[in-house]
Amino acid sequence: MDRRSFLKLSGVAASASAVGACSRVSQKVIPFVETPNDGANPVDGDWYATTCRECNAGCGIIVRTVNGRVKKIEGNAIHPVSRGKACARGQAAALSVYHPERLTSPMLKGAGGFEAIGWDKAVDILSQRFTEAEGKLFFLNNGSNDAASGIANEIFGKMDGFVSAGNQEPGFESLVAGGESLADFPRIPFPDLDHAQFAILLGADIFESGPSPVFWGGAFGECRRGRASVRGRLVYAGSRLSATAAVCDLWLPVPPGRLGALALSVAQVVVEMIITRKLASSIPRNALGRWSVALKEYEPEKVAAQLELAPEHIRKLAIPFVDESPSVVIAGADVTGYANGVAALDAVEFLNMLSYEIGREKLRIHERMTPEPNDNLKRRMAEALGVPHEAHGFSRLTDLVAGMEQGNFSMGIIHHTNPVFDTPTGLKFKDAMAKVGFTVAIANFMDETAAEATLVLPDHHWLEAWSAQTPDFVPGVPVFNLQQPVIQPFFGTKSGSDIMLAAAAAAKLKTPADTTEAFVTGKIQQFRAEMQGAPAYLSDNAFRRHLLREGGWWPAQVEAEAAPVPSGTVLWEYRDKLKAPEPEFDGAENPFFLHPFQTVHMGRGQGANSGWLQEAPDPITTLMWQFWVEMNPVTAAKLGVVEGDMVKISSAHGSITAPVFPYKGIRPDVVAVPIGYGHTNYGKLANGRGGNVMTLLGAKRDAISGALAWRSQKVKVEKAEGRMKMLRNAHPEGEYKGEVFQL
Amino acid sequence: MSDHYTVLGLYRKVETITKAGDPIREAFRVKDGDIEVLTSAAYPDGAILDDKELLHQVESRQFLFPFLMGFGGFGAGVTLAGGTGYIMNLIVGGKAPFTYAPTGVVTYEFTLLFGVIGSVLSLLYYAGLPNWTERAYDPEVSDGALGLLVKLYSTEDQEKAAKMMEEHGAYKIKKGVNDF
Amino acid sequence: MSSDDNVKRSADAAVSGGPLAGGHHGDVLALPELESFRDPETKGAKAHYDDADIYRDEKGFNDHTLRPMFFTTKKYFAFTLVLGAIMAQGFVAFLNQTYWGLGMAGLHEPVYWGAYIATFVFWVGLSHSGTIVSSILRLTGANWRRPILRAAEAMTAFSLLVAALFPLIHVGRLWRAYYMVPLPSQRMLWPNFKSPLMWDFCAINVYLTGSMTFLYIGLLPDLAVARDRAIAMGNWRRHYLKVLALGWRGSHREWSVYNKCSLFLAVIILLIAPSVHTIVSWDFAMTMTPGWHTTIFGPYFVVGAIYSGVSAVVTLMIVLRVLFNLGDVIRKFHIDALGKLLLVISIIWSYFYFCEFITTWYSHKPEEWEIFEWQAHRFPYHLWVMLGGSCLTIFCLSWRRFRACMPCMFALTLLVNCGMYIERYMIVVPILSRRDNPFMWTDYYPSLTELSIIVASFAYFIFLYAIFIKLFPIVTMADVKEGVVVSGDVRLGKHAVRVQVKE
Amino acid sequence: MNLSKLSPTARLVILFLTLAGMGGGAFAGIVYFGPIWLTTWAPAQPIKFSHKLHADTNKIPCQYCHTYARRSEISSVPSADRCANCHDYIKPDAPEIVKTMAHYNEDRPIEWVKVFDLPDHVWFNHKRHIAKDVPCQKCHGPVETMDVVSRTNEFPMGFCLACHQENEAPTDCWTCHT
Amino acid sequence: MRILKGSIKVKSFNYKEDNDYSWSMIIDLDRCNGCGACVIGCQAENNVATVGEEEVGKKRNMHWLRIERYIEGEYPHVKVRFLPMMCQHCAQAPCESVCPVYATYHNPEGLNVQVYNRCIGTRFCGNNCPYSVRYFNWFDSSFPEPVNNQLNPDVSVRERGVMEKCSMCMQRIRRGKDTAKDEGREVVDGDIQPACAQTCPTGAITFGNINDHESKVYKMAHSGRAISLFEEKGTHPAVKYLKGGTNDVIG
Repeated sequence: MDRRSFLKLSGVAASASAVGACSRVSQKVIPFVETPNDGANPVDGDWYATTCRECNAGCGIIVRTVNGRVKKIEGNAIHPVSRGKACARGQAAALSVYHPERLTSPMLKGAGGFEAIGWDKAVDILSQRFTEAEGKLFFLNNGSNDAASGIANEIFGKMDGFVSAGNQEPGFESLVAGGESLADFPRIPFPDLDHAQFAILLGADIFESGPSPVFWGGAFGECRRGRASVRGRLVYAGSRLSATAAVCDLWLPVPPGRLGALALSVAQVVVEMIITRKLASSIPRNALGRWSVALKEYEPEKVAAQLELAPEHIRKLAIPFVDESPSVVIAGADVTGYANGVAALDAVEFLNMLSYEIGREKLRIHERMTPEPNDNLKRRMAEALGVPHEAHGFSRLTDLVAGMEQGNFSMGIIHHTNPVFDTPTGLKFKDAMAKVGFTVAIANFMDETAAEATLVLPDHHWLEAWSAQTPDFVPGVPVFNLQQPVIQPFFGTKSGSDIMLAAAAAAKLKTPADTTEAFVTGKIQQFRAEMQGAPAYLSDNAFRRHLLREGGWWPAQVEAEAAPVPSGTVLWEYRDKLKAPEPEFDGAENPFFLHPFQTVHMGRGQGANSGWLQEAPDPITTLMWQFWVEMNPVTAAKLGVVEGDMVKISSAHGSITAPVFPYKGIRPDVVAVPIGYGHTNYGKLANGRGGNVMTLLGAKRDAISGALAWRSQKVKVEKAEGRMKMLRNAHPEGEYKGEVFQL
Repeated sequence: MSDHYTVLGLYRKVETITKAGDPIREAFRVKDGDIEVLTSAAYPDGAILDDKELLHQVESRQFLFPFLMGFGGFGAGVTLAGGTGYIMNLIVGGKAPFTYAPTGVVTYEFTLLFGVIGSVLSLLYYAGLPNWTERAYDPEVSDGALGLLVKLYSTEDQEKAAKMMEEHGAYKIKKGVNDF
Repeated sequence: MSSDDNVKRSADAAVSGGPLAGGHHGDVLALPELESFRDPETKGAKAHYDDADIYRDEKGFNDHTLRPMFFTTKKYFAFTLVLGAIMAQGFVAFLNQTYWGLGMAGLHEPVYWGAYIATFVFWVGLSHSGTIVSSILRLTGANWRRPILRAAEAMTAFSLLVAALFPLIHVGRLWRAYYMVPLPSQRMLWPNFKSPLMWDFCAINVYLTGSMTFLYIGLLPDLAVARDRAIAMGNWRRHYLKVLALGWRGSHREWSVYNKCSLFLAVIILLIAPSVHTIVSWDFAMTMTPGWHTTIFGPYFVVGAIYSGVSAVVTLMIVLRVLFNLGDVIRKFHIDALGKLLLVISIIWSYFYFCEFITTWYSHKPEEWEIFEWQAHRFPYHLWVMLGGSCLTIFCLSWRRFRACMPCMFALTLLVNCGMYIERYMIVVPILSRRDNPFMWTDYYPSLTELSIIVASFAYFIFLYAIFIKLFPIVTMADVKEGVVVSGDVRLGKHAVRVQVKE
Repeated sequence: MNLSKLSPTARLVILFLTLAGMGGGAFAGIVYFGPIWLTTWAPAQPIKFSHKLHADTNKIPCQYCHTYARRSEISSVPSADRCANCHDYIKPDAPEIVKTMAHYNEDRPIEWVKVFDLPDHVWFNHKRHIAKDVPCQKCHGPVETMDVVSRTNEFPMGFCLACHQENEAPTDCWTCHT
Repeated sequence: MRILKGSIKVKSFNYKEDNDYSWSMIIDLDRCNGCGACVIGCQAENNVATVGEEEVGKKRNMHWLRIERYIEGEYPHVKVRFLPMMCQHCAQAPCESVCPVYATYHNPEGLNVQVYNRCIGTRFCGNNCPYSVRYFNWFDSSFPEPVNNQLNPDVSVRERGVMEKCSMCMQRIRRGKDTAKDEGREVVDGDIQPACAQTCPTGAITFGNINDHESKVYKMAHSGRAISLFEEKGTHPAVKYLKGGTNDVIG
């Protein structure tokens, strides 16, 4: 009798009636059929450890359930990513389980639109299609390595024509690709912000769109005030003063696409300082000489003009970089979002290595510094649960779309991702999807992609489902996240991966397991020997329960995993790469740079149907339930618009209209538009709320990695008809009067 | 109690009624409280009948009503505003249960409220109101007639008094029993 | 007596006689040709003491003053029907608001108090004229007070009745509002007397009781008159008039005790009324909200209340004069006297406003100055009506011919009250919308529900008044009669001077 | 006072005043005593379970079945498997027990009707009261004498407060109201 | 008679010294990054209603905890500040004295408690709160089926017409004390965490017993960086803020 059995309860009637209602309506009290195990407190509730799947960061969470209902989501204190914390989006999942618009029954598209079919029929259709496809199918997920993609891979992976792809958050791919020559296993760099004293954030909106806002939040807290006498200081350079930039001590509004030059310019000063002050003895002196020569053209005086900064500014960045060691540089979307992104990342990494050499003892260097063997545990875990990371980039997606166009696929499975909505119009995913004969969408909600699919399978919410996941974006450690159902499925859904397994079995394909749960259990057994730190005497089942209790497996001591950095020989390799190419832009004739950005609440648009997230004020604009376009008040004045006036933003690919939000923290030549709005088919709360910025984008890609260069679009902005009331939380005048608090 | 008899004489002019009052008082040895003038407007004390002294006694005691009630109101106010904190075992996190300003304000209001009630009570008590019984009265009083009302203890006196009033210029006489 | 001959107009007067027709003042007065007492309005055609002339025929006077009570035109019914309709829509709005929640009003954080409270303060303010003016005038024995007392007192009572509704309309849980009443219950919870709202609750209740009592006691002799008239006419009003008149006969004892009681009440009311509006002001001043938290608020509110109250009395008098043909009872002379009173009060009020403004302006305390700027920026026209109104008042009322011009006075006093309403609004709303925390600054617009209810409250007031006029005598008959009884003219050299002979 | 001597008006006034006084008294009484007039309510339960038989005749302690009372805020109505524990052996053929076992075997929870109820804005903790040795009967009445449980006490706020004051238990509002 | 019985024991004590617990919250402004996780955490824990777009437009959102955002300076020298603002649980709370029905009062543990079922909705407390952190239920909060399944059973759902505000998660405090009592000990530092403090990714919010001189909050409150908002108003909040550092690293 495992823990699921007592989720069978329907509980003492949930308290939802109004205060003061003490009527004599006969209320029912419905006890369990089976007594839960001793020690359970039916009112205090039970806490289950699982993994948050709202984004791919893989935060360990614990979920409070009372009487079989999800009540509250909190961070798992022992988890290396979340460190006991949770972000807004993760916590809002408690509501989305009970979203009234959840899909409840499988639907097949017929002539007159979707019609509900039974589960048996769905499995029949699916298995028939599996047989017919003969491997000519694709599996597209949101870019995470989880059980579903693992199952798909194990079923179809060996067949010819099978393509597995991930629709990842933009920007990650470049981060991964940046400096790939250095390490065999590409992954997101995680500079050790926790222990840094000085940090330069190059367009890194780590609290909004970083790999894990929660992890970065913790790191920032530690950096800022984690130590008794040191206050970590941060500088942000980028074209918009984002929420991340807001907590930094200085914001340098650098023109779009020039952050690489800034990094190199800082590096130039740092190298000169190392030479003159005779620092970093581990770096070979001749290397320093070469760098000095190579960086000559990036002297602050020479690049100051194109960076629109004073040379002193750059010096003032570089000097504390050396003086207040340890220091780190973090690159983010404003670096990777341009076609020269990966080149710029090289410069960033170069700076980080210099920093490590200067403050050698004090800093835990980030993972990518460590050349890892191919059989690294983390990589193997990731592969066991899906596709290797490089398959999840935009390049793979582009190839997939090309394949779809050419009719390479007779079937496609789209698992919990919404590419019709959140890939650029330039990619033409929707058109390509129409060319695939049979598409299956496994989803919780009817979204834009599911609406285009032939068969829609309502999946469990991730709080109701079994899965496992390995997060790509964890510093230094392999993590095996377990995801278990914390409640009985609330609606009549079935696990998408279970259905895949059942259909595959019916199609006489080789299946890795009968159920997802069994699949996950199998994976645990596969890696058990390597999972250090768990009690060895446990039986297999007890070990599994132990992992379930903890939320997964990761090395007990994260610190111990930090590997030593390679010495100057690796740095030496950088001598030829220190170049910051000019950025190229799509629609270069247009006057404004388009700056799409993620907000803390919307994600890529998944959050748009959550009342909590829609109503939570955006940190910068404090807008609620609303879409907006940010521009500098100077720009707004030039266009003759004030707050709330509609403007039309257009590029060669499309146009959107949005109300203006004049914001002082943005460059006058930039208009910033949040991602995740403008749904057309995502339920009552999300539909018609603004425009989708993705419709403005072509599929401009990074020169080196092929990642989506999602900020390299220039647009026209013109005044449009109409006004809109801005639903701000802050008062438009009061927000400038913060001095009353004498902070 | 034995029955009494009343005579109500109506006069048109104040001079006439002034002249009629005193002879009747003397003739029947009417006590101060047994003779009344009914008017539609307030005449100064003693303007028509010389009952100043009696009324003065009444009026000098009349103030006691609002005064004593005011005291009662003071007590009620203090009890309510000041005492509640002590009477009710409310936990207010270390705040004083008694405070001066609110007690003062509420007490002031209650004192005055009770004073108002006292004033009204004094009116009712001393004027013998409300009295909804049928009493010696004529509606013409409200249209300006002046009424002289005497309380007598025998029918003979009643007859005599009626006659006297008529002699003194009353244009209308009303006789009644037990309706003073 | 010989006086009957001396005064020519008495020929048609003495039908039933009475004290007023009698020689009482006729004896003293034999001076028909007094030039100096000429009424300005009649340009010497009529002698001033002619007010007694009307009252000489007391029955006629009664008929005349009771006429609005007993005779009703179709227009009146139509008018009340219109009022009823306005009230009904307000009531529907109120029910709607109670059913759905206070969100129906335009309130929001942090403007928790809006038009309802402004209207509440306005009505409480309006209530101050009646009783204060009437008790001051009673105590000082000002003779011109007599005919207007009732109307003013009734105004007090009714505006308070209307005002008392607003806290109930305004609270979130009307059905739990009885928690404010100190009822002993098993919960062992009593109200918090430390709250200014509790003081306000006490004060308003005390004042309502007091002013209702004052109104009623003042009404008592007149009720007897009306009762007699109703019985004579067989009118249905006799039923309640009998009860309410308490069997009043007008015996000297009753009169004597009654006068004393009126005196007590006048004194007590004079103590209550300023305290009430002071306490209403403390609802604001006792908070720590900048702009509210000032010492001046107590007297400022009291004076403001009297200001708006007196001007409302003037408005009302003019309306009564015109609508009910009471021009010979409520005369220009009275309006003139009230105008002078209003002039004095408007000067005091302006002075208080100046004091409030100058201290803020001079100290330039940022959070308070912010409010002034906001008022000037957001409500410029309101400010003009409010301040311009009071300047205009001072200017116009100093001008005798203006005071004699009824339409002018009507317009001016209406303007004054508009200004005073705006003043209350300006105290409640802009200050709350610019609270200490600038993040929460907002603007506030009353919603349709609020407007409906507020309009209905005005209709309700007028309705109460209209009903009152039909149920009770609107002119203070007993007082007027007393005035005639106790006054007379004394020859002083070449002139006759009107004197009061009351003790 | 002779009533007949009074005028009809006076009699009407007196009648009115008397009625008003009675109404006011009734209102005050209601406010004071709260909802005490609603007592003894014994709803029919889906299973005819007799507390008298179990708790009195067979002397089964309350917490044998109401297991959560000592360790949680709620006392809990026992789950069907707890009935099955004994009734697998004791009188398995009695009709009510057959019904109960049917629930158990078919995985259908029994929908008991709540007899004692607190409004949602009141937070009550059984555990604390059991820890202080407050007998169940103090609030729930002599349940062990009842075949059908009836509500012997309403729980107005005064009911709780009286006991709390007597025993110097906390009377802070937030002890019970969140 | 019960009333009189109650009158015998009147406790009047200074909770600052006499009570075991005096709850306090310290918010490090240097750490706050405005991410809003606390806002959602609070909403999930305390059954805070979402009011919808239309009501938000009227500024009637109910978040007990809001993050105020202030902008200083002109481009390019712009500085954005975040200030998490919730009920400050003032020791001298202006809201308490003005409530006519004792719906809000000070409890012995230094918290400012709102008793929803006592509130009649005069909104005077909201007017007198300089921080503007009291929220009024303009309408009945809507938790339609099946969203109501998420409601926390420990916290009552507020009716229309009552004020509500941050309670410092008193249900968690109560539970923490309850557990400590079961284990026969005092509450120790870290036992109790309100939802916002629990979830704050940067660790900006710390909660604890300031009467315990070993607690984190005590030390932080005496660190020299601690300030109270609107200190000049003399409200003595239990929530204290740690001032941010200087911004003049680079000119």
